[in-house]
Amino acid sequence: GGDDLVIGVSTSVRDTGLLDELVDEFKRQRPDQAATVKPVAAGSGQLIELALRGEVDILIIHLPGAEAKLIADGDGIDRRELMHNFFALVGPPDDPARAQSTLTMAEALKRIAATEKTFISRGDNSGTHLREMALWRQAGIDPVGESWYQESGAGQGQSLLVASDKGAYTLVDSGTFVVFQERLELELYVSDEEPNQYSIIRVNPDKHGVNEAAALAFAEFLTSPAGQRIIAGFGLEKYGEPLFVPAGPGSDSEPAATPER
Amino acid sequence: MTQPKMGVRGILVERAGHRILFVEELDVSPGEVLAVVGPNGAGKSTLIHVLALLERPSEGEVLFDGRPVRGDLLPYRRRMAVVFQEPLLLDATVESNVGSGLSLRGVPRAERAHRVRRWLERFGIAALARRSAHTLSGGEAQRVSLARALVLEPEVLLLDEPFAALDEPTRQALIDDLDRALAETGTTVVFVSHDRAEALRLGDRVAVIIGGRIRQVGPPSQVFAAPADEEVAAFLGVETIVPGRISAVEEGLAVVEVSSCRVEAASALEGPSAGEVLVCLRPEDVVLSPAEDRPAATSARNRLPSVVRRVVRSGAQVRVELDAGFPLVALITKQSLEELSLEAGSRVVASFKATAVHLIPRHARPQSPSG
Amino acid sequence: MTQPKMGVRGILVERAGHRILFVEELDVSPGEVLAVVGPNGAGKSTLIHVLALLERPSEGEVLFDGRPVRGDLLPYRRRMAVVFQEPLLLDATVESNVGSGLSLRGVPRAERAHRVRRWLERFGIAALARRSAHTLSGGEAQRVSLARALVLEPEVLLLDEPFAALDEPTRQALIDDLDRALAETGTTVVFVSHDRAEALRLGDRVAVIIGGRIRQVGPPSQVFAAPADEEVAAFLGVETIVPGRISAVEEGLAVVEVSSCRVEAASALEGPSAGEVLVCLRPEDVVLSPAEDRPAATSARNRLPSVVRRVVRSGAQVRVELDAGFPLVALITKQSLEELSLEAGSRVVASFKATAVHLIPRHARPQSPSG
Amino acid sequence: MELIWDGIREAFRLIFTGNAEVYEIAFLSLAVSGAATGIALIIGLSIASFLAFRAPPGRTLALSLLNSGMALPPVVVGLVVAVMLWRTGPLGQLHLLYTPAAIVIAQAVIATPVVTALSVVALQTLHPKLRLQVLALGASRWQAAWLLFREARLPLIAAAMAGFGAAISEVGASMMVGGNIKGSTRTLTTSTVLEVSRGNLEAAMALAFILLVLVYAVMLTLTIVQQRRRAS
Amino acid sequence: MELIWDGIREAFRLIFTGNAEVYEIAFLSLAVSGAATGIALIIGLSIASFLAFRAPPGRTLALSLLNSGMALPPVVVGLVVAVMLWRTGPLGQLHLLYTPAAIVIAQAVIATPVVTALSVVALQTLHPKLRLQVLALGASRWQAAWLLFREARLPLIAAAMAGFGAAISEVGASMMVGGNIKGSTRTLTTSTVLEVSRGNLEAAMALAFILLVLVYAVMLTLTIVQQRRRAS
Ligand SMILES: Nc1ncnc2c1ncn2[C@@H]1O[C@H](COP(=O)(O)OP(=O)(O)OP(=O)(O)O)[C@@H](O)[C@H]1O
Ligand SMILES: Nc1ncnc2c1ncn2[C@@H]1O[C@H](COP(=O)(O)OP(=O)(O)OP(=O)(O)O)[C@@H](O)[C@H]1O
Ligand SMILES: [Mg+2]
Ligand SMILES: [Mg+2]
Repeated sequence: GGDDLVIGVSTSVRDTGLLDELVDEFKRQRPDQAATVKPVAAGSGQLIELALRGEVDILIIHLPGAEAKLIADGDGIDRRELMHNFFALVGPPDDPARAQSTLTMAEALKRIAATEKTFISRGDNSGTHLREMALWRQAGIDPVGESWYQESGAGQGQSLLVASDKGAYTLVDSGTFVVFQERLELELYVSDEEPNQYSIIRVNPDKHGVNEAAALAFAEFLTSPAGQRIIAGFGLEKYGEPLFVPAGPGSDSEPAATPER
Repeated sequence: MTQPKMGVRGILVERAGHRILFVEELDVSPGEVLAVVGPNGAGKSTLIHVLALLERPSEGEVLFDGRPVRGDLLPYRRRMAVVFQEPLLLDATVESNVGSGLSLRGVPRAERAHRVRRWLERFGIAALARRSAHTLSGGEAQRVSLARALVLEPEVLLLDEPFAALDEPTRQALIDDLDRALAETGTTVVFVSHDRAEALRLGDRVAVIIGGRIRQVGPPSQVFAAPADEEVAAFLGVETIVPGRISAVEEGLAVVEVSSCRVEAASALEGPSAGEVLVCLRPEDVVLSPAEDRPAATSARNRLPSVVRRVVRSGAQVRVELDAGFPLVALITKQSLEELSLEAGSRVVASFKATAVHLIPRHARPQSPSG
Repeated sequence: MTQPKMGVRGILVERAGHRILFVEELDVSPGEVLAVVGPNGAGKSTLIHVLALLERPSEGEVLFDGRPVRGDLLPYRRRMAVVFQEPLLLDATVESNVGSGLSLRGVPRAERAHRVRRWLERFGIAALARRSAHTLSGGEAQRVSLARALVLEPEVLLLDEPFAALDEPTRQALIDDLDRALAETGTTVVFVSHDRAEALRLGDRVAVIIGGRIRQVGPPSQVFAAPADEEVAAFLGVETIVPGRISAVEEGLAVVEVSSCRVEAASALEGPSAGEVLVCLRPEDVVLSPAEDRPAATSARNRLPSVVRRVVRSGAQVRVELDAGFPLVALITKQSLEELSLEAGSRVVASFKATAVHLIPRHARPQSPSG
Repeated sequence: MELIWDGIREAFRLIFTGNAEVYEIAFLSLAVSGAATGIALIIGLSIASFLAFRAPPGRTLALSLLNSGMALPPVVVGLVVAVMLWRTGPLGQLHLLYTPAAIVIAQAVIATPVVTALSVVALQTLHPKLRLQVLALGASRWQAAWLLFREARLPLIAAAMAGFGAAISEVGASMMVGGNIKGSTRTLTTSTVLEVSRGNLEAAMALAFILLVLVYAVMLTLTIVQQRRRAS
Repeated sequence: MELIWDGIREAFRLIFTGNAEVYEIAFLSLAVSGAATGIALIIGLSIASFLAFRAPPGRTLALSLLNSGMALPPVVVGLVVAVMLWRTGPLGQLHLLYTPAAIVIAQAVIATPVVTALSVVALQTLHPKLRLQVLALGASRWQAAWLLFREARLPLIAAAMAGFGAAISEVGASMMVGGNIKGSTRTLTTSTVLEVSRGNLEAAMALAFILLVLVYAVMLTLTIVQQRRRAS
């Protein structure tokens, strides 16, 4: 494989700015790697494609189903959980579907469907989109094709802007919502019960010509207390709350904890 | 005199800080053909542009039918037609080029086709009708450009060297044709030409522009016979222009001393009747006869024994350069050349009438043009 | 004869399926000046393009110094200079336009500046040196175009109507100048002109192109005196061309019946010595005298009583259209006009020498050109 | 590499199976970019005529601004147009955001400087006296413009093609002001981007191929019109 | 609306506080797009000379392809170039992906059809006999090309500006083949997009403004060169 370390990163991680901080710190710690680190942000589906072709060395991704398949097929190895936040249902301030008073996501979605209030779906096979589909299934509704169900096919932030402009509901990860909140006329009504889990997967060096050593080093760094501490603190200063919850304790040299499922 | 069809008053055109045209006053009567002549860069094309209302002079105004041109220029422009020095044809067929002015005026298709055809035939380019204008030869393009203007049958026709690229038989035929057509239709014409013969042939009056100013305007014979100043004389091809001094004026004839010779001139000289002058003589006014000839009873008052310096064929004629005490040029026919069997060194007598001599006061200043 | 400097063999140029030039053979000797004349659209410019190696004919080849031109054309092109019919100047100053050919040849700056200046002065445009070429008047542009070619001092000079836009004094001066300069440097020249006088003045030989073919090549006097066919004759301005019939040949003189008249001709007629012919007569060869004049002892064998139909001034000369039983044109001077006091209806005697009459067999076919 | 071939194969499948959604998207792309180019041409030719023929003072300045306009990143145009069209923005009352009309506006903003800047040059390369000749023939102001446009059709059609190319190939602005909403504002480029981010690279290739085939049909037509009778 | 003013204010702050990262990004943008335009000019002028002067058979076809090339979506170009440069791609051994060189290649692919198509037209609008005149003056093939380029400098510089505009304003390809890697392949447009997706619209505006100021400096220079001595 090449000497570069190509890191495939989900766009939401890049968009928040967390990626830059992590990479900067990694470069500081490993000056030998500094010149070769190439973090590349892309849609989750695109990341999986790249991994399958051995075009990236390591992934930071939140796409549970595809992650499992990647590992099952032997293209990915060494999955480690990195951090998480939550999905949330957001909608217009007057809450025409009265989602506020529901307890679960599925229930809220049922109300939206019942009242036929506009719902913006990202429709891009991203983690958020996949989770949204799962929630619709839970609610027992197939919204695709309904006039109130619109697929924006855009990034997370863009979808929020669309929803805000149209006075629509949408599903969003809590981190992105925090970042965009002040531009939006949207309020958070229901939080998802399941976390939005980001994990690290290395591409299998036995199957693809990848930069194993560097990828391992980066994975180690991310799960190290130093890496975890950055995650824990990220966003505090700017938004008053952290955007992600690190998977590990974020202190000392303990290995990252395996989260309860 | 009827009211002038077109005119200019106090026109000044400047380019890059240079005055390239300055005309106090110039009028063209209805139906008149004004020939504009002058050396290269004199401002002739500029004058045409000003008259065509295509160039706004920095000072002065253009008159049309006696009134200053103001407001929308389109109605005026539609009463004129212009042939530019370069034939700027549109990237279309010959036919649609020639018809373009008509279709801009909304002339119906059928009439347009008819008129276009007539003028194409008149210019001998009917066979080129469907050809793309950009494939034409130089002369063919100029014919199209001419036809495009004439098909409009305008009140005023402005022509800038319209015949320069035409072959000689065509040019002659066209000039004949045009002369007749213009007289019939009463079109007012201003045309620029380098060809003095053309100007003489077509022009009712001739205007001489030199250095951006009109130096002289008048009937061709007058302008050619009595150039207003040295530059005009030189330009008009008065090839013998020698300095002299008026020594006496007898019976309306001035006696001028030129080098060692005496020349009698009937030229009406304004200003001081004695002093330094330029003696102008047109080569075709000089007649040559054998040196031994007895003086015949002719009206030629000046008879100067001369030596032939050089014989040059010039078209159908022969130019003989003589030394008559001063340089003198004569234009004679081939027959005369044969009969006199002239060659360099031959001795001849050069004679010319006193009326053929034109005197210009020395250091003459350009005059204001007289309309 | 020395080896020709340039020549063409079996040249065929086609455009859009039309044969626009077809020349079997044409040679130009070193130092010779070949004048090419012909009506508009005849193919003159095309011939220049072919000679300049700018247009590859679909058939035939161009010879340079006796050998066919093959391979890289650049070395050949660098030994020639071309003046196009339109002055295509580069968007730069006059100076750098005139110097462009030299700088392409890598002539050092100092020498270039010197030569450019000399030629600018020669063409009277030194004052325009720093002007942008696109602001020039028509004649100024043509001077620049000429200077740009002549500054190269080439072996072969190809000129396509180089003087059309020049004013007459300049043109005369330039032709004089050029004539001398070309003779001195031994430059081989092919030049196209509409002006018959120019062709006569400058050309060592004249080639007449009509309809894409060279109809006649020869010394000017021969070509003008004995046009090869009717079209050549008409183009060259032999204005009287009337059909006749040879009735007898006596003592080397052909007696031709034209309408009701008899005309004697000394023209050497090839082919059948009797039959239908065209009688050609140049207007300047016709002498007019008063009708009552007794026949003088002149060499004019033909004396035809005629009636004046029309009198037309044509430049410094006068064209008199006569009816002599058939239409006849005479060119006379202003003096003669005055002396004879001619006007429409006057009776005169038109006389011309038998040697001035040229006979062309009727329905003559174009001949192959003879180099 | 085989990705590209797979994409082309997929494109043919989509075209020939009559995939309604693809047809709809393709039609929207052409309609929107065509409209934007039309607007750009109207504005561009007016400004260009003024700048080229009137040669007003400050023309070079105006031209340099127009030329800079050719480098406007679509995403910036999208952002600015979105700001205008936001509900709280100055044009919010029109409720145009996330409609095809918004994309037309944004693409027109992108195409106009391209069309204008190239048209100015197109008209400037005409023989300077040709305008006088046309006026001398008796053309009114509009007739003169029309005749001169016809004379300059070669570079003017090139300008139009460049404008159309810029409009139909951009994605940032369409995304921003259109929102890539399925069945409404999804164009070939935005759905290509979507397919890329979904990881459906063959599908992305297929859409791109369909785009290029459509574009080629348009450009071929225009090129033939442009080059007609320029043969000799 | 105030977003735009805030953006401009932010731009001035970034410029005058000497934000090293911004300077670096701006420099990279100019360098990369300049290089891409240079490559496009070399290729474009060669092809254009051939098509315009030789008028080979099939010229209209070639031109229509070039014109279609003006409508290549950057993201598609990015995808294709990326496929070529992938580790497993035909040019993988060069290790160019996610380097500035890759962006140069992708932008050159974008700019070349623009420059070429417009240059063909630029050369076609020259007086057809001018080429003969130049050859008649004794110009070699290269000298002739140079002189004719100079004559056509007005539309050729416009072609170069359009190519540069297309290159520097595109984002899809830079993103795809450059990866928008901080300190390495981040350009003004990719970071603008990044700021937009981060919701930092003022910052995005500021970067866009800086881009436009730089572009304006380049375009003004080129426009002045282009329009010089065209005054009269
Ligand atoms: N921009 C300019 N700067 C300086 N002089 C200029 C400019 N444009 C034109 N001129 C000059 O104006 C003069 C008049 O030009 P014009 O075309 O009227 O001459 P002309 O009499 O028609 O000459 P020609 O017989 O050569 O056609 C010329 O000497 C020309 O060089
Ligand atoms: N594409 C074409 N299709 C048909 N005929 C053409 C084409 N291009 C040129 N011709 C014709 O070729 C002929 C020769 O042109 P050329 O320019 O050589 O004439 P010329 O003798 O120089 O005429 P002029 O005295 O008018 O300059 C012209 O009649 C012209 O119309
Ligand atoms: Mg002029
Ligand atoms: Mg010609």
